[in-house]
Amino acid sequence: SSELAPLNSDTEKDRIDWSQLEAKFGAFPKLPDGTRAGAVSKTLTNEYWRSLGEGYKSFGDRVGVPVVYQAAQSEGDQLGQLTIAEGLATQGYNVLLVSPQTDSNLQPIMEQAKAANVPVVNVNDAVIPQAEHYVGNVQRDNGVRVAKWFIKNRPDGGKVAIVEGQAGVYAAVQRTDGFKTTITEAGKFEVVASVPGNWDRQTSYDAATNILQQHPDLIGFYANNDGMALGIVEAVKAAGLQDKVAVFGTDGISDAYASIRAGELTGTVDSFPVLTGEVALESALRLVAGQKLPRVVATPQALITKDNADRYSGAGDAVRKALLEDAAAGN
Amino acid sequence: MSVPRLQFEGISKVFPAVRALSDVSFSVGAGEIHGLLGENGAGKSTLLRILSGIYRPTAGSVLIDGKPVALNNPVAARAAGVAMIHQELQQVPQLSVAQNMFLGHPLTRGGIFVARREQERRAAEALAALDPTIDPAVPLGSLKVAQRQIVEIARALLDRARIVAMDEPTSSLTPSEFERLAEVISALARDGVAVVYVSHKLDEVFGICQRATIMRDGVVVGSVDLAQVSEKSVVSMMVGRELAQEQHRSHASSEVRLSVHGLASATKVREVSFDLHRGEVLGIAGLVGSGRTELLRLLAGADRASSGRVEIDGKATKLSSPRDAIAAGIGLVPEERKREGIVPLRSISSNMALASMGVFAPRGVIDHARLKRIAAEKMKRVNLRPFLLDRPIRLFSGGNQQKAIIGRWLAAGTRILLFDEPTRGIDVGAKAEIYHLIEELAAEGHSVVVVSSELPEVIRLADRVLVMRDGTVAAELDRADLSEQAIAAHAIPQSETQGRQGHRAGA
Amino acid sequence: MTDVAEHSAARPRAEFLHRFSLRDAGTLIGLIVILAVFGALVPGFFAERNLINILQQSSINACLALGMTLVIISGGIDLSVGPTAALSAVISASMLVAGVPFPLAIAAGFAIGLVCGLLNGMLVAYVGLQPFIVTLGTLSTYRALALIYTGGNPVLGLPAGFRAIFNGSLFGLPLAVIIVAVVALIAWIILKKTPFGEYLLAVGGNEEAAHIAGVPIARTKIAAYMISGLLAALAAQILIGRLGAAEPILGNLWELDAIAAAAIGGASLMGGKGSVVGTILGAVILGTMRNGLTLMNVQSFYQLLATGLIILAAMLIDRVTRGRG
Amino acid sequence: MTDVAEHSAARPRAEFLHRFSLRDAGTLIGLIVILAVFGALVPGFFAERNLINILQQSSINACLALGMTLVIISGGIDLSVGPTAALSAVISASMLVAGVPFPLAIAAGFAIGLVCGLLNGMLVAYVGLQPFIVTLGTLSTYRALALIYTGGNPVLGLPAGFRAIFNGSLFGLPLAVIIVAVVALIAWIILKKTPFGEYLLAVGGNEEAAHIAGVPIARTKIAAYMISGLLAALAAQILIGRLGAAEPILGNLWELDAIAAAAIGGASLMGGKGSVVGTILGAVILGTMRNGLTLMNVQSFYQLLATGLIILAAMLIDRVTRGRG
Ligand SMILES: Nc1ncnc2c1ncn2[C@@H]1O[C@H](COP(=O)(O)OP(=O)(O)OP(=O)(O)O)[C@@H](O)[C@H]1O
Ligand SMILES: Nc1ncnc2c1ncn2[C@@H]1O[C@H](COP(=O)(O)OP(=O)(O)OP(=O)(O)O)[C@@H](O)[C@H]1O
Ligand SMILES: [Mg+2]
Ligand SMILES: [Mg+2]
Repeated sequence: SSELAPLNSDTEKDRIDWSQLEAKFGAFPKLPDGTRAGAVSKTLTNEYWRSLGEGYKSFGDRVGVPVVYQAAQSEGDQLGQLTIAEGLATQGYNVLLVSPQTDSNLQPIMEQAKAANVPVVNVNDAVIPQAEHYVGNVQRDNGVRVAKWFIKNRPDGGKVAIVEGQAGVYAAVQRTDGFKTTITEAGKFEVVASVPGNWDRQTSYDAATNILQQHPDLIGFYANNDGMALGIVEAVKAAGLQDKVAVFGTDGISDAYASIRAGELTGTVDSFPVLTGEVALESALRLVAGQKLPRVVATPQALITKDNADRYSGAGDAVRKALLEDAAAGN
Repeated sequence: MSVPRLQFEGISKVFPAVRALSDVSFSVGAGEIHGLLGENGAGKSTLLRILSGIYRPTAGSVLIDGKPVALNNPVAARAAGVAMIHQELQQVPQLSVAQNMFLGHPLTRGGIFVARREQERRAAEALAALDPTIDPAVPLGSLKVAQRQIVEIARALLDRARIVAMDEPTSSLTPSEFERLAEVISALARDGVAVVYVSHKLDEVFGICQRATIMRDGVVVGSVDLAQVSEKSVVSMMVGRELAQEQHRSHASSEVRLSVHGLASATKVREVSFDLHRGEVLGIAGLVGSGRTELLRLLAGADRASSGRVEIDGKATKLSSPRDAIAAGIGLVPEERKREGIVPLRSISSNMALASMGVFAPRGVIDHARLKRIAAEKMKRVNLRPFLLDRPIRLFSGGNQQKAIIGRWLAAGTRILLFDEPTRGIDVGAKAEIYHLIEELAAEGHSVVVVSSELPEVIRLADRVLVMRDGTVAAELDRADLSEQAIAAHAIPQSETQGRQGHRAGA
Repeated sequence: MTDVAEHSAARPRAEFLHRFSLRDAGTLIGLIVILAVFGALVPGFFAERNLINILQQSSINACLALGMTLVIISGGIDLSVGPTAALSAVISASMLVAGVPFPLAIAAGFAIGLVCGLLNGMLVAYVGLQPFIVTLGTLSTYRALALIYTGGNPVLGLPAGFRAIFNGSLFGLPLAVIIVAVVALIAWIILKKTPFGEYLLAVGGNEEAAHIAGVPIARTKIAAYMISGLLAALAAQILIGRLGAAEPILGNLWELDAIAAAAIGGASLMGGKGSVVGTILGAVILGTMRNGLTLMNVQSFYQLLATGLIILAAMLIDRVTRGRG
Repeated sequence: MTDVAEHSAARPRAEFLHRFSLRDAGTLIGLIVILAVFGALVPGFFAERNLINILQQSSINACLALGMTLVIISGGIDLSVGPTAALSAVISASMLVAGVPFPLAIAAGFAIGLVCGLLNGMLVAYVGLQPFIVTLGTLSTYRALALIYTGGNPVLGLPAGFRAIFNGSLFGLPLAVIIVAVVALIAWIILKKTPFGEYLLAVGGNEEAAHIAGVPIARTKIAAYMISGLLAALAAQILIGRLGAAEPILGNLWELDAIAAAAIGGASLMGGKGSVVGTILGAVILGTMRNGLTLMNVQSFYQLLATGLIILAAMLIDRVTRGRG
């Protein structure tokens, strides 16, 4: 496996869109009796990862596979997560789904699992270079979609600012880069600030306050996640600029939806964690059944604004249907 | 005459605001035991700290065998053949006795490992002459203060130094321990070592030293041949005036203020009973470890009694914390001033006010004007010097720290004062002041308990003396029966005296 | 060695007062240097609006750091302030969302802070455990309780009326700043003017001596931790008022900022020493730095570098101002 | 007060040894209780494979905690171990990827650890700053340097030969465990048998006395921080060997686990006290707990709760074993 090229989930050619799974690989296959799946994610302190777990569980329930879902005690607890993953690896699960804290902290699991012939699926966010299977969205695309919104809806351009997640984390780097590159290439925009918010609401609030004070003519913020975006929204409100400054987040947590409906947050890029979880487990179990999937299964994303929020926030099946339509329409 | 072993030449030391030493010169010959005398703050320790490389002099030089030596740090001083016994015990409680004795220059095997056994053997050798019961392998923290001081002395003997400086080596030792030390010092002198001996106990100095240098306020007042001068003239050189020899006066009334019945602690104190009267000074004598300190701590509420009863003015009183004791009018002037007495970073006023905050903050906020006024009054009363009430207490001499602690209890309206070794490390002048203070307090109707290992002190102060032995009262001596012999006879455990143990007051 | 050294720095009366303000003056000089540097580099740095921003952004840390200062003076440390704040925040917030009247919900939040502090204090004072470890343990425990209580979700939709309490302005200053200023004044009075302040300094300065002098050691320590808990709860109320949501992960790493502010301000982690004025200046130094670096749009790695270096520089400036120790 | 208590607990020689092992015995009892509980609740907990897992998972924390123990004994603290490890890791790794021979790359990593420790030590020993604040400052500084050096990206593709060094097994035990065991043995010898060990205890126990006795205070402290830095670098090598990649954000929060292990093992943050055996047991307790809770499939919020409670419980057990202080 060391021959495998280091994975870049955003650019890997050997990929398939989630909407194509059934078309290309047929209906969900029959599994060996007693199949169990183990999953470990970053942290449960973030709704995103809890929703992912719900996706695992709902798909597991649907096909009768018990799923154990664990998470590290806090974001950034790298060795703790490895300990958990090693614990799962010794317990004889048929497949492991891992969402690592960093690109490398779960590397040993890949090797242990390979030795035990257990497939491992890297689900979202940080990317293990040696991963043979990855299910998740294109991180860069989060930023790109927001940039495109600005290009389309603010044709006159203007000043924008970015509030970044934890320094050095893959998702933060990619999202920031996607936004910055796309919007800068459009020509009329100026990224006047790109500062750390450390995934933290309070830090982001303070950063946004400072930026607004320096650039009262700012037209928008892009934040690497929704928690930070909601902090920024409060700062914008406190500065009395809610009609002038658009604020975007990432992830599509329920609070973000609520805020969008209330007309405060302008939008978020939802990466549909529940659905992602379902797709991830489906892919993982297809591997257990012996199917040869492409290395990357891309999961859906959509830019949510007040106009389309309802379309993407119904019951699971309705959202699935809407996203399948999107996929068919090539969005 | 040959070159003196040790010579101080024009030594001055200026601290940022204090001139501790000015132009100090004197010399000590090989084989001489040289006393260094002076009141608290005269500069004795500062001079010795220069000798041992802890401070550097502002001016002047130290000559050893006629050659100037650079004593830039303690290691250099050791290398130059100087060993020092410090006034404040400089020890690490976590390490063993032997490790402490060899600290900084351990014996090693192959230069890598500490040769523990060898260290312990050599330490035991050095200790043998002073106190063979001390086990070099036990952690130093488990020893009593007196034993720790002996370890400190033995450490200086290890070095086979050419100069041994002793800064109050006997402040916690008993007379018999001093005897053994005196023998050791004489042996050193016979081997040609120059000994500088600092002590506030003049009888010791007269007992072992040939010559003495007397300092006052950082200058040398004179060097004398001790065979030629009287104790009295030395004292007047030290204090710059004649000290009146005061006579004991009793102010004791018949009114019982404190009555102790069968008091015992879980560890040292067994079945202690006595009465203390209004205006009385009750002395408590006894050997080190006889339980005197612990008895006082029980009365002060610092430790809890396991059984027994205490009555104050006839009312049963619970003393389960120092607060209880203070409320009942009891205050303790503790034995280890630095550890149990002062809060070093805080001012004299704060240290004084600590036990009576309620008085100064009647409505929850400290009335600083009142605090200042009372501090000034009490500190004048105890004659604090220098009279700087806002200065951190750690910058004062031991005697003045002690006065501030006494002031603390005066401010708290304490009626029963417990003194544990009230003049340890305190010079003759300050000592006389403290004696005088104790008598005044008694005259005003305070009741005082004085625990002391210095028998002359007990005899000087006490209206009545309890002699403790093995945690209980072995004898009660009235003023008329007081003598050092009488006290010693009861203090020392003798199998034939056991029958007399029941002798108690207030039973 | 330190001891010897400190003696030599001490002088008679006039210099004594001098010496104390000298320590705070050192911190002030540090702040002025930092202000000057940013003022030179960032246009509009000295705008009134920005200066108010700095105060507002420093206010939460200052609030915590004041409690921390008292605990540090007593010879302890409180690592659990962040989780205490989180627990207080989510409980107040969920009561507010459930329609409980503001005063009651706020009082409940304060009570939580007090209880968290009480537990820390009792483990330190009665059981005799090391403060660092006790509060390391409760750091995890309180955080876990906040997470379990909320299931990890933020509590949203705080009533506007509640938010207005902490978001208002008075005389052009944000209410949060005024609240913290009042707290600082109270802390200053406590430390300088009340028996409790003397007790704190005595317990931290020499516990055994304080014991014999009748200072209620255990109660003093416990009170320090309870104040720290209470101020963490107050910080939490201010923050949720500002953000409009209470998160169980709120207050992550607050303890480090609070300790840094106290230490920059001259508190000694050995106990017995610390200054309210110094701590406030320390908190403002940290706040100024974050503000200035953001305005300069310094990239995040370099912000982190600057944070580290400025903590070190502040301590060095302080050292130099006071003379070599 | 504490001091008095400890005196009274001390006795003559036989008990001296006894007393020391008593403290470690307390920790051991804690470990045994935890093992017994998990053994009863988790089938297969005592499987050899799982026990080896526990040791392996504890090894990195144990390695750091040993250095931390020496620093704590000297009266300091080292919060910068995680970033030191990260800096060492990314520099070694980038050299390895660039084809530098293993011994050179590893030596470079160790050198980085030593330099980081040296800087901490000099700021503490020569400049006289408080250890907590110094290492809080360098915590940010070193992390920032690691991030800047790598641009925030992980260094991937470590040569298999290098990884084999740290990933092998000997006598059925992972090499990492054996390396740490050897380090522990060396640390034990240093502490118990060498002058340097005595100096550490003396400097932490009574700095002034140590100074007067001629103990080289500054050098002793600096050496402690350098050892801590070196062991952080060693932990980093073990980890990148295991992970096959080095990240600039590696080592996040390591300092808290290391301090917890040392404290559970009996180190006193006031200095002058600490035990190598205790620290190792402390690290294994923390490792066992994580392992057991995972195997029991306890949800992460409750794991956090358990972590906090077990730190507190370990300290309480210790307290009880030693008697009320
Ligand atoms: N480090 C220091 N800083 C400032 N002043 C000091 C320092 N050390 C000593 N002094 C002052 O120097 C003077 C001499 O003190 P020293 O300790 O030498 O006296 P001493 O004769 O040994 O007194 P004692 O009999 O109490 O031991 C005193 O006024 C003391 O306050
Ligand atoms: N509660 C205590 N805990 C620990 N040590 C104590 C306690 N009380 C007293 N000591 C120490 O025990 C030793 C003996 O004290 P104790 O009261 O038993 O005898 P003493 O007659 O006062 O002797 P000394 O002359 O040493 O004060 C002293 O060194 C004292 O410091
Ligand atoms: Mg002296
Ligand atoms: Mg005594």
